[in-house]
Formats: sequence, C-alpha cells, structure tokens
Amino acid sequence: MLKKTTVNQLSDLASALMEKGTLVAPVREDAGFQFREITDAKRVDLNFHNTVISPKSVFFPQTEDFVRYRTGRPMQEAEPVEPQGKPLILFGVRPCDVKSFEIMDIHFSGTGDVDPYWQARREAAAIIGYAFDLGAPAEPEEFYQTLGIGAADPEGSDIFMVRRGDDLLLKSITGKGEALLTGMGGLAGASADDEKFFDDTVAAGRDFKTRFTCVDAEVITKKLEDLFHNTDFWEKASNACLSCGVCTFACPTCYCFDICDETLFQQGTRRRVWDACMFTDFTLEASGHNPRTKVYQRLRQKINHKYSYHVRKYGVISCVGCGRCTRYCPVNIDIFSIVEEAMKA
Amino acid sequence: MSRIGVFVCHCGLNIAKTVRVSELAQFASTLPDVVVAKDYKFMCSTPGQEMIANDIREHRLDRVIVTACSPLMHEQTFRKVLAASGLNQYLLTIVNIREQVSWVTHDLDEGTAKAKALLNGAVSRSRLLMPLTSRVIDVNPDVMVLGGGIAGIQAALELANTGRKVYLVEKNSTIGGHMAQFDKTFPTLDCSACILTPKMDSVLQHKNIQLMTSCEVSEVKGFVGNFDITIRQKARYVDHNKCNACLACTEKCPGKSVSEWDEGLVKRKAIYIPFPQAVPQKPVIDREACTFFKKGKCRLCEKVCEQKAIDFGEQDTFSTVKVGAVIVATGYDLMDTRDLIQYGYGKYPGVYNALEVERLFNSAGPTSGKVTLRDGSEPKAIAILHCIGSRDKNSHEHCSRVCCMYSLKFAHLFKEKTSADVYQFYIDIRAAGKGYEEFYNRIIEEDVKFIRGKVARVAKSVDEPDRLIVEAEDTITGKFIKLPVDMVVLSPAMIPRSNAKDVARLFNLSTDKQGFFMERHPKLAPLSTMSEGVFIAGVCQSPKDIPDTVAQANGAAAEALTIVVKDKLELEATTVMVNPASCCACQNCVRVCPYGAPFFNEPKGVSEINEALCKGCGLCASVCPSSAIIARHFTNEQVLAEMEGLMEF
Amino acid sequence: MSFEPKILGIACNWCTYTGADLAGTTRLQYPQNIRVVRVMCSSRINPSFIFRAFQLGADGVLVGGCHPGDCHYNTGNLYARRRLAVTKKILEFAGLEPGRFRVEWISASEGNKFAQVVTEFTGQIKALGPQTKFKIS
Amino acid sequence: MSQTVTPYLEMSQAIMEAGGEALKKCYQCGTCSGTCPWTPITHFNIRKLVRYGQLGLDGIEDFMWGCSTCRFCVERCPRGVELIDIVTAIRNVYSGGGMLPQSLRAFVGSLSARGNPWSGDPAARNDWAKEKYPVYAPGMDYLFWTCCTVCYDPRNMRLAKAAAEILNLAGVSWGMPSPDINCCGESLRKVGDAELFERLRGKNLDYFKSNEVSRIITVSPHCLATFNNDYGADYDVTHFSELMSQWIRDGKLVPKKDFGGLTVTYHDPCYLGRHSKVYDAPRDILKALPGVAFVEMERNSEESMCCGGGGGGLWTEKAKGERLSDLRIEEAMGTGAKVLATACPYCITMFEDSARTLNVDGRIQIRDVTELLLESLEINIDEPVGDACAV
Amino acid sequence: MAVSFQQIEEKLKTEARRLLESGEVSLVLAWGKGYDEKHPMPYVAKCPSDADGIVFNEYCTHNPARYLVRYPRGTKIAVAVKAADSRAVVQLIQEDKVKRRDLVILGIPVYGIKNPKTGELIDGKTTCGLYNPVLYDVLIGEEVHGQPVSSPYAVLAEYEAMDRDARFAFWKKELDRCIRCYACRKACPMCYCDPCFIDQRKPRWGEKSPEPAGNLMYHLTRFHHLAGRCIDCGECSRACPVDIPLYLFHKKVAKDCEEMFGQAAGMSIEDKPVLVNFRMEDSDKILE
Repeated sequence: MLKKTTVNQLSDLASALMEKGTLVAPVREDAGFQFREITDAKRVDLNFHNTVISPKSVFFPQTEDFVRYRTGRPMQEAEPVEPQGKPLILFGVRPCDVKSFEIMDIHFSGTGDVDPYWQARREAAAIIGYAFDLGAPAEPEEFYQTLGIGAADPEGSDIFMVRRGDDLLLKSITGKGEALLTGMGGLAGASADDEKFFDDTVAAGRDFKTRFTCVDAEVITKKLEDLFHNTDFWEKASNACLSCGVCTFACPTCYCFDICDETLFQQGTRRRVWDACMFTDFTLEASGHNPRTKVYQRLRQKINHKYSYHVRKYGVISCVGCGRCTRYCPVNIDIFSIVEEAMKA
Repeated sequence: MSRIGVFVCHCGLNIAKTVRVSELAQFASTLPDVVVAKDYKFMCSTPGQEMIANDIREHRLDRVIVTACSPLMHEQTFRKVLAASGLNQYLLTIVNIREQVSWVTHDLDEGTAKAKALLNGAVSRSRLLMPLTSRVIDVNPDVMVLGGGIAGIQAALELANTGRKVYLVEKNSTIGGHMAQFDKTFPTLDCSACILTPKMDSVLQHKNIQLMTSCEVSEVKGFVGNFDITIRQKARYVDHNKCNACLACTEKCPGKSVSEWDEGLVKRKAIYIPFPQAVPQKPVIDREACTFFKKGKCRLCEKVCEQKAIDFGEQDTFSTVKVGAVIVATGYDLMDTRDLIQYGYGKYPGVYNALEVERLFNSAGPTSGKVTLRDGSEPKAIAILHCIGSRDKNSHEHCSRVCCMYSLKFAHLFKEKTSADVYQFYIDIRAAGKGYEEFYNRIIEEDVKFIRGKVARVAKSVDEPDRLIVEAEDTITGKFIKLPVDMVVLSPAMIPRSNAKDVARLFNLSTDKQGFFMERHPKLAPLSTMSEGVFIAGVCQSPKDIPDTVAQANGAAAEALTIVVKDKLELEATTVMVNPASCCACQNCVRVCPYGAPFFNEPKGVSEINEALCKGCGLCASVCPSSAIIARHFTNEQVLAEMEGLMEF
Repeated sequence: MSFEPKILGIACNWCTYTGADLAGTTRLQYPQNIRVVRVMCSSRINPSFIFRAFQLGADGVLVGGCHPGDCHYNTGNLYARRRLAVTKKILEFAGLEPGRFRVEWISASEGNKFAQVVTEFTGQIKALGPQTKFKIS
Repeated sequence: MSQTVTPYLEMSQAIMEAGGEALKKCYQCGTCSGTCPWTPITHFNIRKLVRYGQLGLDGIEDFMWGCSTCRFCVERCPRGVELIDIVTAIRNVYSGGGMLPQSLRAFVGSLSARGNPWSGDPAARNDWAKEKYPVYAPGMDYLFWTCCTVCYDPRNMRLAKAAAEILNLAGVSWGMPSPDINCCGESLRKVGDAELFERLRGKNLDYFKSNEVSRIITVSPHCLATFNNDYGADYDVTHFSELMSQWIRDGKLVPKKDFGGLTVTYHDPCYLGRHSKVYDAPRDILKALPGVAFVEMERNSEESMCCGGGGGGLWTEKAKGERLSDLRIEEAMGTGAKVLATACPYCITMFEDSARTLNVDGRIQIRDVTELLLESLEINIDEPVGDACAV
Repeated sequence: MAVSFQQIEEKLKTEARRLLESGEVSLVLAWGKGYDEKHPMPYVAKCPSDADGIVFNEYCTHNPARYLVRYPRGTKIAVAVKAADSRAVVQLIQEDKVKRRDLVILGIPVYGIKNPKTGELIDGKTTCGLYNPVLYDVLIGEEVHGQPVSSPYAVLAEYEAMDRDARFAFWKKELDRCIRCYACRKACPMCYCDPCFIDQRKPRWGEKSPEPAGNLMYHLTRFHHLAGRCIDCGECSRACPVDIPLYLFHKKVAKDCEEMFGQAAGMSIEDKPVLVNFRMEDSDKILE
C-alpha cells in the first residue's frame, strides 16, 4: 500500500503516529540531529542527513536499568526492572541504519540467548525507513555501498518513506507496516506516478555512489587474519588514535556494554552502560592484567571484530558503512581507508 | 558484608540530656550491616568496655562504632578494647556526639537528629575500614632539652639520672634562665640562687649531659624516635676547652655593654661571664660591644690570656645530634611596657619593671641589695601595679599568674629593706597555691596598702617634680585616688619568647592565641604536643611559677623517657601508599610533600612512599589526579562514604 | 516546616576539629545543621569531595583548617588554600551560589570562632534556600 | 539614700537589649573610672554606672548624664567593653521613662521639631553663606556637610566660612547641603533617643542617595564619627583637617602669612582623635604655618582630655569646678600658648564659654585650625589673631 | 602570514627528513594526510621516507604534543607545534612527563587555522590565540609580528555577565548531553592519567552512566585537574561529538588561575604548576 502526505504536513503525520504508540524520530539539537522520543509533533524534522548517534539507542539505550535494590537487604528483596513492551514507532531511519538492526538482532536474540529488553522493544516497534536524498551526493565519510546497502533499500523497514518534491511517499513493506498505515487518517492515496517514482527510487538507490571498494566478506576476513601480527600495519593505522569511545558510541552495530552498580543513599541500581573496546580499561581484568594495553591492539580488535571475527562467527560483516565513526573521530581515523589498505595488503 | 556493633554512650547526662540515646541505638540497628546496637551510661567505664569486648566475641563483630565523646578524648581507650578482643584497632570508629552534638545544643530533637546523621556517616565509612598495622621503628635512646632555665635544667638532670644521654641546648652563654635573676622565691622567701646554682653545677658535672650553650637549633628532621637536629654553635671567640676561667680578660677589657642579667641597670664588659655563678664559668665575647670587632684594634684580652684561648677568627659551626625525644623549655619574655604609655615606663626613671626590681633586691645586683632609686635615694612611697599588659584585650588577654604572688613578695621585701609606704593596685589577688593565701595574709598584716582598682595613669607630680602621681579609682570606695609615690613597680605580662613562632615551626608545634606552645590536651596531655616525641615544660606552655615549672619538667622528662626507654616504637599506621597500577607518574605527590616522603621510581615509572617519613596528612592523596595514592584510614572511598552517610538524613 | 539546611563540614584534625571540640567543651551553642567529617589536614580535601557533597544534597559546605602558617603539616593548608580557591571559582562558574562554599581558618583555641562561623554560615545558607542545582534528584 | 538595694535584672536585660550587651563583659577593675576625666572632679563614676546597669539598681538615673562619651575608657578597657554603648543604652532605657533632664529637653525638642539642636529656622540653615557658596548637585566632588553648629552658632559660622573659602582655594568642586537636610543626630543618639535619631538618619540618607553623594567633608568630628560608625552606609567621609593637610603636602595650598612666633597648642577633639583616630593632620597643618611655635599639652593625642561637650554635654549645665573645659584652658595656658587650636565646633563652643567665664578671653584665643590656615593664606574673613594677643 | 601553508609543509618535511636521517630523533610528530583535504590527521614519521607523508594546511587543528607521553621516557622525539601546542610541550616539561633534552621542537608561527566541522577560525576563540610558539628549537616559517587583538579570555565576557541561574542552566544543558565517550580527555595533551579518576572503581567518584550527575562530576573534576595546566588548545571541544563548549570553562579557570597566582600554563619551563605550589604571599582574598 502506498500513501502520501506532504512535508508541510509532517507534524500531522507525526501526531497521527503518536496516537499509535511512542514516536521516536529525528529532531534537531545543538549538536546535530538525534533520535528522540517525540512529545511535540512539530519537533520532528526530516531535513537531516543522518543522526549523530545511531538509532540503536532506541532498542539498546546507553543506560539500561536491570535491578533496583537496597544495600544491606537480602537479595530476595531486590526488584527487577521489567522490559518495556509499549508500542513504538521508529521514524525516519536511513536504510544503512535499518540494516544494522538485523545485525544487532544476531547478538540480542538471534543466537538463542534473548535479551528481553532489546527483544521487547524490537517486537513492539514499527520501523519507518527513509531513503537518502538521491539528488545530493553522499557524504565523504559514507561507504554503505561497499557493504552492499542501497541508499533507498526498503528491506527491514515496516514502512519505507521516499521524498518526492514536497511529497512524502509511504509504502508498507510488512504486514505490521500495512496495518499501521491502514489505521492512520490524514493520508492521501498515491497515484500510479507516485508508485513508479517509489520503485525507481529504490532501484536508483542501489546504484547510488558512496565510497566503494570491493570487499568480499571471506576475502577481508582472510586478509585481516594474515595481517594480525603485522604490528607495523596496525601501528600506522592507530598512530593518531586517541582511544576515545566516539566511534563505538556512534556506531549502529557496536553493542558492548558494562554492567555496574550505582548506589546513592543505600538505594542501588544495577544497570548496563555502553562500553567501548577502545577504552583502556575495557579489557582490564580483576587481577590487574590487561591484555590490550596498546592503542594498536585495541584498534586492531575493533576492525577485526567487525570485518573478521564477526564474519567467521555469524557470516556477515558487522558494519553498515554509515560513516559515523569516521565523521565523529576527533583525529579523522577512517575505517574505510583501513579496510581498503587491508584489502591491498 | 561487615558485622558492625554500635555502642551509644550516655556519658551520664552529658549526652543523654540532649540526645535520645536509646532512640539512637534503635536507629543504628536499622542500618545496613549493624548486627548489634546498644546504649550504656558510661561506655568508657570498665563495665562499658567489657560490654564491647563481650559483644565483639558474641556477635563476631568485625567493626566497632562507639558513639560518645570526641575521638581526641577516648579513641585510644577504645582502640585498646578492640586490640584486646583480637580485632584490629583501626576497625574502630568514634562518633563525636558529645563535644559536637550534645554540648552545643539544648534541643533534644535537633541533637538526636544530628547524632543520627553522624552515626549514619560512621556506619557508611566503617564498612570500608581496613585493618592497619603499625610500623615499628628503632628508637634513639638520647634526648634533647631545649632551654637551660629551671625547667630545662630539671628535665635534663632527671633524664641524665636515669642514664640517658641528654643534650641541653641553651641560646645564652650560661644556663640558669630567669630564675638566676630572682632574689627570693615566694612564698617561702628562700634565696633563688641558693636553690638554683647547685642544680646548674650538677648539669655541668653530669657525665650524661652534654651542655651546649650559645647554641640554637637550626633544623629539625626526622620524627619521633629518630630526630636529626642540626645545632648552630654561635661563635664565642673564646676556646672553652683552653680557657681556665681565670677571667683576667674580663678585667682588662675596655668594651662595655649593658648587663642582661642585671636588666640593663648596670654595665658589663665586652668579654664577660653573665654573672658570677654562670655555668659554664667561661667568658664569651659580645661582638657588638667588642672594641676589636668595632674598630679593628685592641685585642687586650688576647694579650692577657695565658691559655691562648681567645680566637677572633672563630665562626659559627653546625653539628647534628640524633635523639629520640625532645623537651622544649624555652621560657618566656617579659612584655615591653614602653608601649603602654599611660604607665610612663622608659619615660619616668621612677618606673621599674618587675625583673629590674628583682635585681635591686639582690645582693649581687647593681645596688648590692639596697633598694634605691636611680638617683641613689631611698623611695618613701612605692606603688606596685598589677596586671600590666595581662588580662587586657588591648595587649595580652591571659593572666600571667605569678604577678600577684611576686608583687606580694616585693611588698614584703620593700617593707623589709626600706621604710617606704607600699601600695598594691590590683584587680583581683590570685593566691591559689600551697601556702600562698597564708603569704597574702602575712603581707596584709605587714601593713601593705591594698587598693582595688587598676591604675589608669602614672604622671609626673606637679607639686613635687621628683615624684610621681599614680591615678586610679579605689573601686571599693568609688573615690578617685591621686597618690604621690617615688617608685612605681610594674608587673608586666609574661609573654612567649619573641622567637617562639620559629621554634614552633622547627618542631611542628601549634601555638595558642597568645603564642604559647599548645599542649596536645589541656588536661590529659598537658606536656605532650601535636608533634609526637616533642614535649613542653615551663612557661613556654603558659605562665606558671617555679614549683609548677619544676613539676612539669619532671613530668616531661618522664614522658620523654617513655619513648626512649624502648628500643622500638610503634607509629600510627595511617600513612599513605601508592597503587602503582593507577599512578600516572605526574609526580605531584613528590612536588608537594612537606616531608619528602614520596619519591619517583624512574625505572618503574611510578611514585613510591618512604613510609618512615610519612606523617599521614593526605595532601599527596588529594593532589593525585588518578587517585593512585591511598591515604590509609582516610581513603577517598571512606571519606565519600562518610559524606554520603552524613547527607542521607 | 522551615528550611533546615544540611551543611557538610570538613575539618582538619589538629585545628578546626579540635576547635569544634572546644566549642563543645565551653558549651557554646550553634545550629545543628552542620555535620563534620574529620580529615587529618585541610590539604587532604580532594576538590571532588566538595563537588560530591553538593551532589549528595549538601546545601552548604564549610571547610576548616589551621591558620596559614600554623598548619600541623607546615604547608598543607597553603596548598589547600589554592586548590579550594579554584574549587570555589569552578562552582561559581558552573552556576552555584558561591556563598554555599566557605573556607575558614579556625585554630584549636578558637572554639568561639567555630561556633560563630557555623552560626553565621548556617544563617547564610538558610537565606540562600535549598541547594537544588547539583543535588542528584 | 538607703544602703540596701535589690537587683532588678529585667532592667539590666533591657539595657543589654538596647545595645548595652557589653555590660556582661565588665569585671569592675576600675580602669575606666581611673581613666575617666570626670572621676576626679564630679560624682559621676562610669564604673559605678556600669555596675548599677549590671544589677539594674535604682539610682542609676542620678549619674547617667555625666558621661561626655570621650572614649578614653573604651580605649583602655582591658575587657574590650564598649562603655559608650552602655551609656547610650542606659540613657535610652531610662529617658524613655521621661527622665530627660530639663537642660536637654530644649535640645531634643528642637531636633524633633526643627531638625537642628539650636532651635534654628530650618529654612535659614544656609543663611550664613549669604548665597556666596554653591549648593551640592550630583556630579560634584564633595558634599561639604555643614554641621548645625556652624550654621546657626554665630561664633562657629566663621569656621563654616573659613572652610568654604579654603575649599574654593583648593579648586575642588563642592557644595553645601540644601536646607532640607537635618542634624546628623550624633549627640541625640548619645543622649539615648534612638528613635528620633533613626528618623534624622533616614532623612539624611535619603538626601545622600537622591543627590548621588559619594564623598563627604565634615568640619565637625561628631558628624564624621556618626556617618562612619552609625549610618551603616558606605560613604567616603573625611574630616576637613585631613584634606587640608593633604593639600598642603601636595602644594595645593601654601601658607604664607608669618605669625611671628605665636605659640599655639592643640586640643584633640575626642571625636576626631579617639573616635576617628585622626591625630596628625591638624598638627601637620599647625606645623606648616610660618612663624607658629607649636607646643603640646601634657595630655595629648591618645591621652587627650575631653572638653566636656560630647554626649549631650554641650547642652548640659555644669557647676563651676565641674567643667572639663575650664581645666583644659588652664592646661593650655600652662604651656604658654596664646592660641588654643582645635578642630571641632563643640570644643570651640565649650572653650569660648570657659575662656569667658574664667575671664581669660583676653589672654588666650580659641581657634579652629581651619581658621588659622585661612588666615595664613591671607584671606581675611576675620580679625587677625596677632593684634588681639598683643597683651 | 609571510609564509604560506605550502612553504611550512615543505620546511616541515625537510626538517623531519634531516632529523630522522641524522638519527637525532627516532620519530617526528606532525600532521599527515587524512581521508580528504579537509581532514588531515596526526601523523608519526619514523623513517626519512615517512617525511613525505607530512601535511600542513589550514585544517591542522590537532595538537601533536598530545602524543608525546605515548612513547617511552627517553625516546628522542621531534614535535611540530603551533603556538598553543608549544605551551602543551612546555607544560609537559614542567610536569616532568617529557625531558627537554629528549625533544626537538619544531615551532610553527601560524594563524588562520580552521575547524573543518564549522569552517570557523580557531585562533583566539577556542584556542589561546597566540601566533608564535613559546618554545622551539627550529622555527618553521617566520615569527608573526604583533599580538592578537583581543584577549583569549574575551569570549568569556558574555558568560561571566550571565546571571548565575542562567549560567547554571547553560552548563546543565551543555553537560547533560555528554555521552561520556571521553574524547575530550583523550584529545587533551595534559590528560595523561591512565586510569582517569572517573574510571576508578575505588573510589567511584561519579556515576559511570551518561546521566547528569556523573557528567557533572566528571567535567567539574576534570576542570579542576586542568586548572593552571590547560594550555587552551581547544582540542577537547573540537573532539566532542556533541559540541560541548568545554573550552569556555577551561578558559575561565585558566583566567582565574592567572589572576590569582600570576602565572599562565605552559609559558615557561621554569614554572611549577600552580596547584602543586604556593607562595607565602598568597592571600585569603582568593577564597572570597
């Protein structure tokens, strides 16, 4: 089903969506666009290229409380925090980010060990994808084409959205999407012309140019395995690296977390908080030993995890080429360039 | 998980009056990890201590909190209880609900609420306490006594008699101090010199005492049990090893200066011994007064000295002594009353200060013991003015304590030696001491006139220009008195030595508001100081008379002995340590430590601590940006936990 | 109910804590809003203690040390003075009322000063009202 | 009088509440009464006053008016007792009960009705200036605060004029207050009428505020002290002698006239000296006058005697032999001085009175240092001193 | 500037090559090529041929002094520095993190450096605004004459003038969005602690989760740790992915320290860091 509205009526669309569940959509903030829970429909803003932090934070927030307890009381009195299963609409997700959910599902539910918090939100969510603007060039940091992702791929979305001039075309991709779209008022029917534009856009998206290098999952895995002991290669790659957490926090497919207890006035919370393999204490063991004390070891781990170990274990590269890690890296380290170098080696 | 016992003391009604103690104990029992909470009338009493000891065993306590008076009061007492019960003494926490709660409020609700907050803080912190072990160090068996007045002499002799080596350091060229200037001592009126000089002599003769006159301490390093003290021997220009004390030099010397011993009433030579019974009985040259030093010519003393003991080229020398304990007995100065213009001291020749009068009475003094005015005449009326600069916000707030009694003594001696009328102008007569009130009564009966009123002004008499007028209100009659006298005796305040601050800095002593050295506790540790191993005796602590000074000296000697009698000494364990894994090698600790305890281990790239030098202030811990320095017993997490506990309620 | 502030005191063992004891020994009365943490020296005070205290809900923080020049550890409070001065500037630029943080030199003999400072500071904090800016809600 | 007394502590409490808190500190040593200039010559005894106050004894009203608030006792008190506050508080507590002596009623009445103690027409306050001198306007350097005494008392008008002339010579911009201000209230406060004082103070402060006054010059040390100590506002208040001595030092004013060896002594006004700690400036002025032989009296500076005019003394009748100003004149004459210089309109009034009643006004002149300086600057608003003293 | 970026780049390459060839140093810290022109990155040349990879253009904002502490003590290092960067070197020498004798400082007088993200000039606003390095062995280019027109603290005026509550609201808004990626401290040449206090488990100074309480604790403490040490290079703010203007706070503390203690950070290797130092003349006024 294809429906349409106009960008001028975006807030009406948002209002309609808010009636269906919690709406999370891009909003403009001081530091750029971010996905935020919408309370004011007028704040939804589609004039963005992509958000600073990826939408993984919607299903896997940076801080997640598990258990609340009082210090000095028996364990039985601790109260677990129940997963949230409220209907949720995640609006305006770029195709590469939509793809990331598929990869993340492997970790949070796919292997059989189900993370109830992720799962509850994921199941309750409808994803409204949004094609990149094919009229403008890709940003220099992006390389999703390398990972086989088109600029207008509707796969993974429940509804996929394409902009046509001042019109917004919404097409249901899944049953869930169809149900949602059907139940919504205020939308106009789309013309055959619109239908065609939608299909053309999806097709054109596949050829849309981002940075590209031919990366075969098997090949890069092997290359990286061979390079593992090439310290020189990794030192060069990491000379500038600061070991901060920007790349991992911005990344849509990084999922590492730490579990910590925070107490105040004897009221304790056990919560998970994003962690980053680039942090020096990420691998610090209780004994005081740290297997990865060098910067190059940590950067090597990150690249390998995404392009080698992940492939060996799950068969897919754990990167969607969104370019966030490069864009926000304080010292301009570029994962694409490193992968490119590795392919050449 | 800890097992904490909380023991709330009533301190009779001291605490129980403004803190609901049983409610506090009840509250404690609701706090995490508290397994037993009790209140009791006197926790420091034997049954109180036994109760704690029993509960430690019975409830297998691993932390004890005593909620009572200040830790400065009874921390040691309760630490011993823990130690005796097999629990590390540093697992004790004291909550101060007496000095800082019950005594500073009248409100039962407020007091109880604050006590709860403090207790909660203590429970939070207590859980994080770690057992600590004390360091054991070797103890140097020798002692240094600083100051050769009666206090220093007495302490040195006491210690030397126990077989300890004593270094007696005196800044003047003789020992004896102020007591050597006195004529008679109250209330017994025995001769000061007669009781002091034998002691001075014993010092000189004692094989265990190394007498160091004309010496000053220039640097103090180390710590209790192991002080390294650098002493400056000031040049005397006379080789005391060669000098045989024939004193031919002093006869020939043309240089003159005022005699300090005689309070400037007469002159002495440039090469001199301060007084006939000086110890050591060897002359020194006063550089300021010496003709050779001033004009480059003379050397008469050198010519007459058969021993060739004169050495004009002598320089100050420095030596280091190692001792285990120190007694500071540096005495006092008399306030300079020139600033109190209303009394005319320094302006009118008839106005004297107390020490000058002591010299006038003394048969070895400038007048050979005759009481005469500066013009040689005998005074017909004498006014003795009490509290000059003492008990006075405008100069010194403290009571100098001995003035009443020596003023009475003066009155007696004036009566004995002259036919003058003697008046005492006083605010209160303070005669608390053995035989003192009796002495006061005796003086009243000697027909000394007592006028209760502080003198407002001493002026020149208009009618009789040679006489003085003393003006005051007789507060008993309410009449204004103008009294013509020939002599006015001021009883000035006894004040800390002018260099007391320097001594305090050298030995790390605190000083009180007046500048006297502060004792660790006014009642329970009156001779100890905040510096471990440094004791104080005599007037440097506060004004007192000779019997009290001697008693303190004996006490300080005993205190010093308790340290040096042992071969080994346990020190407080609350020093700092470095967690090398966290050290970021910024070396801030090395930069700030006043004691040089932290040092940088270059090969390892981390700071380390020389714990023998550490005094546990924790400065390094707070300047350590990566929290690598752990200040034992005051760790970051302990302080934070306590804060959190305090702020919860 | 009237506002009863929570005031954290951090006092050095040798001067201010002893001075606070003296205030008690001499039975001086002062408001009970202050809760004192004893440390060995004012230089032990990590600036983060102060930040944390405000986060824990302290309405005011009073630091007490020996008078400069009289530090039991010679120079500790001279470092503390600089470090705490910077702490105060940071608090102020962060938007906290500077009156909520005070450093006073109170010697072991100044029991009356301790009582007077606490009384005055408590009054000042009451006038400022509850501290909500840093307090963890 | 009965020898039996009963302590009445409510009264004592009332005194403390009225500002006499310091009662508690006194231990009756007698330093104050020994120091007090009145003790030798009158029945007034300051220590006893405090004692009566401490116990709230009856009979206090018999001698509570004796103090001239010279501050000598305060400076010397070993307990730091602010005795003047006690005196003021006692007067406040008791005069509230209608115990104001007759001689002070006119003074208080005038202040209440006319805002000045001299029963002067408020509108005529600036008449002495004969429209010769400017009225203060915002932006001027100085407000020259003309004390009521210099505005209404004919003798002291000379002082006002002298000051005005010197201000002009110094080339600063200045102005007098407009007539709608009132007395600073200093003496009134000391006689215990706190309420009326507050009224006067409030009115003056309003004037300062609305006219943007920041720097004030006074010729009366009483105004100086009360502005600095009782007004509780942050104005830069200076006694004129300090400015004059500064200007002489800076070369702004150059004394010219040679006094030809005229012997001058100086009396420290209590409110300039002990109250405000200004001792050197007037002496520096006198020492800068060519041909003046400056001599000190035995009691000078910190130990200076009181003229008796403070604390309401100016308006109180004193019997002969009980006047401090008489003693002071005698002391001044004892130095051989022909001129007794001072720097306070109250002192001038007291001394002029005494000189007349002692019948020595031909032998000693009473002058303000301001007047002497003006004379030496060769501006004549007055008869020269030299002739009058050529006895 | 009399000398172009191109000329500086050439001179840098030449010097780097010379130093590496002669063996005077074992590595040169400078800037190299990034994924595009606008994004050069910190670069290490370890052999003479590496010198060709050196780049210098108007986007070379990074502070190479940041990397000095990464190499073992005693490593001979040549470091290319702009003015603020040179202050970091001086400060590190003061703190004995590097030895003067182990360094060859290649000083670059320069202005006109731009933030690639915003295109804004960084001189003076987010950095200390000096043109010339305060310490160098080799001058790359020519000293710029004249002084910056405005004070590096001029940007503070607006914030200092703010009402205290407004300032609190401002910082709350800024600091609340911190995601605790620690790019600021990692980009900072003076933040060399490992572990940082905030990573400590004993004690836990602040909450690890990126919520207001922990954020406030982290940043305020970090401001204090950098008091009198921050050399105002502005890297913390540029590193921040959520654009928190940390430089403002650092500048304010630097200004206060300069006023109170009469010393700016990283200006002389003879100085001692102000917070591990004192003077007897220090007055209690600083506590008011």
